Amino acid sequence: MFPFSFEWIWDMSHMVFHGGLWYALSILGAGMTYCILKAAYDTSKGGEGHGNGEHH
Amino acid sequence: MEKGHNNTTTKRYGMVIDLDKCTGCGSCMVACMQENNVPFKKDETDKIKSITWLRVYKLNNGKPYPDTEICYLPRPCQHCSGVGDHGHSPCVSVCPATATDYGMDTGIVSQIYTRCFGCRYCMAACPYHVRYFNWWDPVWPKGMEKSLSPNVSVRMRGVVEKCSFCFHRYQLAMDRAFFEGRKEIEEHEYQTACTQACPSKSITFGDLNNPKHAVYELKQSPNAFRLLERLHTNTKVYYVSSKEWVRMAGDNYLKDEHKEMARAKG
Amino acid sequence: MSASEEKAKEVSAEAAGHGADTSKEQNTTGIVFIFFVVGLAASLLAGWIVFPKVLYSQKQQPFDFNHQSHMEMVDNGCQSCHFFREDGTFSGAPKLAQCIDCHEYVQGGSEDETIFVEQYVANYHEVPWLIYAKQPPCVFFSHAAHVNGAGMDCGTCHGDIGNSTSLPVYEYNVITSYSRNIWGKNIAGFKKNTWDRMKMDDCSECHQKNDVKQYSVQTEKGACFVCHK
Amino acid sequence: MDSELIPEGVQRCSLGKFILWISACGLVLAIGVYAMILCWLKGLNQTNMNDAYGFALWIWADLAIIALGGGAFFTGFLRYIIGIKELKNIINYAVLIGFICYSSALLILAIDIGQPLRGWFIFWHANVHSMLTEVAFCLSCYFAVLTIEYIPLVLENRKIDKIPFFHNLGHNMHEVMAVFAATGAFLSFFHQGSLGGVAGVLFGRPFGFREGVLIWPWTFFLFTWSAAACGPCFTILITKITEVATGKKLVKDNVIELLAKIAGWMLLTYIIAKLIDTWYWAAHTAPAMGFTFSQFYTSDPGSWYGYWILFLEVVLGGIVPALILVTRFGRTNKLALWIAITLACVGVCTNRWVMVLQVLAIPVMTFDGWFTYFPSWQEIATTILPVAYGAILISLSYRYLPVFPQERELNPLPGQEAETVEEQIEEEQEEPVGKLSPAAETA
Repeated sequence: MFPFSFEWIWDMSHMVFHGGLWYALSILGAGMTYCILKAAYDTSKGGEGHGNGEHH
Repeated sequence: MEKGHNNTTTKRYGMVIDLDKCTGCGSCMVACMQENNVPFKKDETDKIKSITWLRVYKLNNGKPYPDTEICYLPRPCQHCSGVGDHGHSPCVSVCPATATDYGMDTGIVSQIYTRCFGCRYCMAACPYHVRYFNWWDPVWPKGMEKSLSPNVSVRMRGVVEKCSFCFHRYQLAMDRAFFEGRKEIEEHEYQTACTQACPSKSITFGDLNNPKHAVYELKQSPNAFRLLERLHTNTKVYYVSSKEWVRMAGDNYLKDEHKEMARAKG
Repeated sequence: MSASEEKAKEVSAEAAGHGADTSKEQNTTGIVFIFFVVGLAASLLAGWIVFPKVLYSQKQQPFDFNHQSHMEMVDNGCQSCHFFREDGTFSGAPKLAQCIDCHEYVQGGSEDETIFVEQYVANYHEVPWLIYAKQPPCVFFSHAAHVNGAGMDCGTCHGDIGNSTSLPVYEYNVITSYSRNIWGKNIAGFKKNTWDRMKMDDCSECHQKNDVKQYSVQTEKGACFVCHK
Repeated sequence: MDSELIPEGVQRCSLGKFILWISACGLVLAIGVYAMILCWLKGLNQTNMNDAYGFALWIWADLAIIALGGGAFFTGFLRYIIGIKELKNIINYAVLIGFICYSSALLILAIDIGQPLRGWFIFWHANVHSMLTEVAFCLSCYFAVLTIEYIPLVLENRKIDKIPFFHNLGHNMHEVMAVFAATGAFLSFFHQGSLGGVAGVLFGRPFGFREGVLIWPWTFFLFTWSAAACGPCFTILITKITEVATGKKLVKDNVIELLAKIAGWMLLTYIIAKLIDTWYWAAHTAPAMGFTFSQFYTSDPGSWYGYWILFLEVVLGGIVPALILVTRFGRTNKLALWIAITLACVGVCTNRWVMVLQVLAIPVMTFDGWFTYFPSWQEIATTILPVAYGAILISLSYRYLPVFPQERELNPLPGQEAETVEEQIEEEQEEPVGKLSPAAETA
């Protein structure tokens, strides 16, 4: 799973497989981090009101 | 894998089993279990759940008396090397945790019990049923645990195990070789337990690539065949039989092929 | 919204009006910072000191042993006592039969020797030494391959134990019961010297460096059956 | 008592009745959990698996529910990537069903392995060439995606939504949902495929083995395709069952019909591909290994395997539902739709059965016999466990969360009808904003 594990080799299959995996994981991680931080920011701004129609 | 071939010539350990000589006595099975700390249950009647690294099959030609013929076929792990000897055996590539491996230096398919987590995918992959699952924790009769071999690790419940061609014997033989200042071992220094136990000497073990080893000649016999060659498993266990029906039993053939092959193999 | 909540809101609005908002914010930042520092310190303490204490238990060797003084008296270095058998296997820690040659009676004045002679030699009991370098049962380690085959020094893996005057404390993992020398003294797994750790990665590191049996189809490194049994 | 938690403007059964129903499901669940604990504590000897039959009933269940759960990724793909707006009315439910299927599948995998404590080896010591590794990684990642897709729905519970942070969080997650859904579709493609690859790569098993491109056998693509085709059918089926159970119409017909139409065409194209695959395999792949097609189905005198299973999978479970679903009549006629979606689900489940269990039953060595297998009660109980768990999660979600955006409109409360109509008009204008619709975001 990580480059320092015994099974890791820098070959095509590892790069493709783990490339895809870490790509997906980082999107999920970054997306959720963004959502949580933005929600905290919005909340601290007291912005509860825009749920019912302010956005879009 | 070109990288690896640096300090030794590549060996391909394998067997040639002469089925004409095999009497089906089962000594090889016993020796194998003894040598490799293979666990057993109190009740071994349910064979489909018992572990037999080396299993002797009983084949018959399907003809009624008096034409009935019987043949016993010992089946250890076939140590498939796959197409082009690249080590792509049916089981090795499917293991999700790299618990089974193919060593290019010996041609032996390894199984690391402490790495295996028991998904049994390799068992599904193996057409020879050489892989066994430990459904129970091993229970040794009182006092027997003291007679277990320290050279083979004991397996716990929930992992897969199989024949290793008594690989620990290779390790021990190499130990002696290094101690005596050699880098290579002789044919007689590394022999599997089943080979040595066979009273009729029907099993021969050695390096299939080495012309000095007996198996090199034996495997080239016109009567030699391997199990399921058509699946391109490229096994390292050869069988020899003078009987055509036995040689035909090693593989599946379509009806018209059967006659043709029978002629060729007859 | 309840009355009290409304009131709270009013109060805070008032406070904001008086410019107290910034000070309050600084206050919170301070608390958060202190909380963070305390938490970090506690975590580090737990990870570096408490965790190893819980994970590893200690055992006493039967009695102490002075490698240095023995080394001075033997001709053949480590292999004088830790020798190879004729079949190439390694004998490991010496058995009583070897020690008896010199220690049938008390030689020096050390207390440990007295224990040895009186409790073990006299009754012909093998000494139940605790082996620091003992690998798990799934591991096959060939001393012959390393010492005779590759010409390595004992110290490469075992450190300078030959010059030690007493035995270190034997620690073992309470879950696996493996000796701590396998994982290494450093709880985070860092190592400075080749003899600090005896994990699979350490074997593999050296094998890769020296291109030893890199025959695995799966990993293109050492095949499993080089070191496993 | 729990009326505070129930979404506004909808009718739910009494709490007592609800608790009774949950308890009934809970009982089945408890038996399953007991069996599961037995397997963990005593080992897999609790099952009737053996050395010939290494994959048990629950592995079939695992593959089947993942295929059926495919509705989540495919509906998500259609909704967020292709941008079919109508599907927002069913996407919540599709996600919920997917969530249940995938969490169950992961649980089953955790029970299935011989050394559960070493389960993490599959990630840590991953062998990237193994299809099972791909399955494990994609399954876990996609489960994370489904959780992310399910969370906003939970946050829309009336009580939770009142907390500003959660309200904002739910809102923000909707905003970027398309990114999550795209990642999910990417992951799903691979793990549905790799599940197909599990049997397809076994070159020692002529019944399962398929040729293919690069490292992927044909079954890789067929599994993804069939999951995309039959997953939505399962979503419709569960929606229909929920409608019967609640006695309410929950999703408008045009939504169902649209999804059914897409599923129908997917199924039709899939079944054509499947027929080609079967023909090629029967005519070339298997004979090259010395096997005749008939041998796989008829050579065992004692077994119940026969041509019927192929007929059930391909004709009854494939061609028939595909033909029904691609016709307008089939989609609009209630009975025909019911039959079609049920058959499609049966078809895909049969396919998964064949690809894991029949593969193991068929002898490969000439002197081997067919292997038979009947699961133990522990296996059956753990296999049923996900059904009970699913029923409970669906019931809870339906009761407390606004799962069906059209429910209010389709089931106006008595006495509020006039009001609702007005609201409805308002809502229609506000449609992309509608608070009840979590799918309302980046239009």
